[in-house]
Amino acid sequence: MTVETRVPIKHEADIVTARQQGRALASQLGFSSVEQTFIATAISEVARNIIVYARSGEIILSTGQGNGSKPGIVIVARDEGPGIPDVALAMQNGYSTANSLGLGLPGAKRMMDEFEIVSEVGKGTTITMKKWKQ
Amino acid sequence: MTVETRVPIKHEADIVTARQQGRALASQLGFSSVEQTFIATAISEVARNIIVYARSGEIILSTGQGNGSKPGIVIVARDEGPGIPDVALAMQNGYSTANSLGLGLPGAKRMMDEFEIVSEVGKGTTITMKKWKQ
Amino acid sequence: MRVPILKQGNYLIASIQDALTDTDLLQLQEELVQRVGAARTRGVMIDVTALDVMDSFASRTLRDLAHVIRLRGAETVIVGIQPEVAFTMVQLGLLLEGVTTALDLEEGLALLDQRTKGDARCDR
Amino acid sequence: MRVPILKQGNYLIASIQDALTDTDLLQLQEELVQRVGAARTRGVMIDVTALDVMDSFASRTLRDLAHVIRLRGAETVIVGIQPEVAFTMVQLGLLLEGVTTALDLEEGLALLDQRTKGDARCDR
Ligand SMILES: Nc1ncnc2c1ncn2[C@@H]1O[C@H](COP(=O)(O)OP(=O)(O)O)[C@@H](O)[C@H]1O
Ligand SMILES: Nc1ncnc2c1ncn2[C@@H]1O[C@H](COP(=O)(O)OP(=O)(O)O)[C@@H](O)[C@H]1O
Repeated sequence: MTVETRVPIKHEADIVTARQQGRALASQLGFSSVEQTFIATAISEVARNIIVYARSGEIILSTGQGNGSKPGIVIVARDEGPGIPDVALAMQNGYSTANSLGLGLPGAKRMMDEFEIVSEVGKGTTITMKKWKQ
Repeated sequence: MTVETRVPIKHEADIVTARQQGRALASQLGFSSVEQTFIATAISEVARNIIVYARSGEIILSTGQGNGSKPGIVIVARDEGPGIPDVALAMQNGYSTANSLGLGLPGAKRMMDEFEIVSEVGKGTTITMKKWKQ
Repeated sequence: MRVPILKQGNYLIASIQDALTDTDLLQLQEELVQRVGAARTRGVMIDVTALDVMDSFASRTLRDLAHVIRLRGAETVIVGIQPEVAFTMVQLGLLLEGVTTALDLEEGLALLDQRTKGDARCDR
Repeated sequence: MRVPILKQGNYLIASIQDALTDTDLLQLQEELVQRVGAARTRGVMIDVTALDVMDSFASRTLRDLAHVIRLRGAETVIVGIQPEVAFTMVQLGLLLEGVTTALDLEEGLALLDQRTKGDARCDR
């Protein structure tokens, strides 16, 4: 089974769509309701960041396999926005350039099993998050 | 008197066994009840790390003598897990690769009189902790 | 306005029906703050049973909303945070500090009754 | 389930009898959070008198548990932390931030009575 859903993130309402699609896929894959909520919340955080910092981008949802061929969900959030100059700093609890809580990125990481940011200033940001079934 | 107890650490319940054995030995050696609790708690932290990061290993409890031939307890926690790439970083309060509190290693160190980590990536980790009677 | 707000006695009750966008949430905040003044309200209840996600933006907005309403002289109770949502919020460190919570509308009303009976005010 | 949970009036009382594994603690957390909803509980008391060690995992789990239960609208009181254990926790920096504690069951009940009677429902 290869499922891939692309959710364009251009308007605020797309944040809701992306997390709902993510929850639906997580539910299909058999994640528990707490795990579905973790996944939907992580998507919500990175989708909002696309709107706030990059204005537009996309979220790509797919299935994948972890170590020991555990099935799982793979979420890619991509934008061609300003990029993040210091990723380690951005990952710190409470760090925000927008006077918001600064809990989005570290929180999203905590919700998932794998979390990777590739970002280049002036080029954009790609966040890849994965969660495997236990 | 030479006492040496080996507690294999394979399952979660072994964390409890190890700290109970440690407390029993500390009590035998005449440590105060606060000191016994320090020792049991330090053992609990390093034993859990074996389960979480290395999956299995062992804890070896024995008696020893410090400077001025003070009697005391010697605890060795060994595993052949992934090792710790940056021991100084791992010893920092709040540093965790598992999204937990990151207080285990620095806390265990604070509970004991001597604390040493030898770790090699890919080979494993050995932590030696000692506490002398005052 | 996507969230219906009912007036019941001295209270305003906002029942979120569906997932909200950030703008919806900010509108709810604004409308409630205005109506607290206009309607001589002593208590506000927000039912979030229908929210299946409370991310950092939603938590912050609800927390700020409760604080603003307190400064306007009324109490806020948030009711119906679902168990999974509560777990997630705690993992994220979103604790709704200084905000009163209750299981559901019934408990929330009981709580508001107690807290608006004069001596029952929290300062922070 | 290794920890018996009693219902007494509006409260749930969990009495830890023995050393708990990490899984036991997580199960306790889950069970309490569920039962708070099902039993319309306004207060939860957890008796940890039998715990001779509270390491970073146990402290964190109890703290999170109390926060989740608060978001679900009930108060939690942790009672019976032994002196040596309290001393060790402080040395480790495990402060149970935002969690209410009491000496023993009796004090805990008195505290829950106060805190669920409306006039003292704010944690911070
Ligand atoms: N997609 C993105 N593009 C550019 N910068 C971003 C992006 N996502 C996050 N950031 C930066 O990382 C910081 C931390 O993000 P986050 O932890 O989500 O907190 P918050 O959004 O509340 O500021 C942001 O303040 C912003 O500077
Ligand atoms: N036995 C071990 N094997 C490999 N890594 C370890 C081991 N013990 C500790 N670590 C590393 O050190 C970090 C800090 O450990 P600790 O202070 O106990 O905090 P925590 O376990 O809460 O993360 C861990 O996150 C882990 O990366």
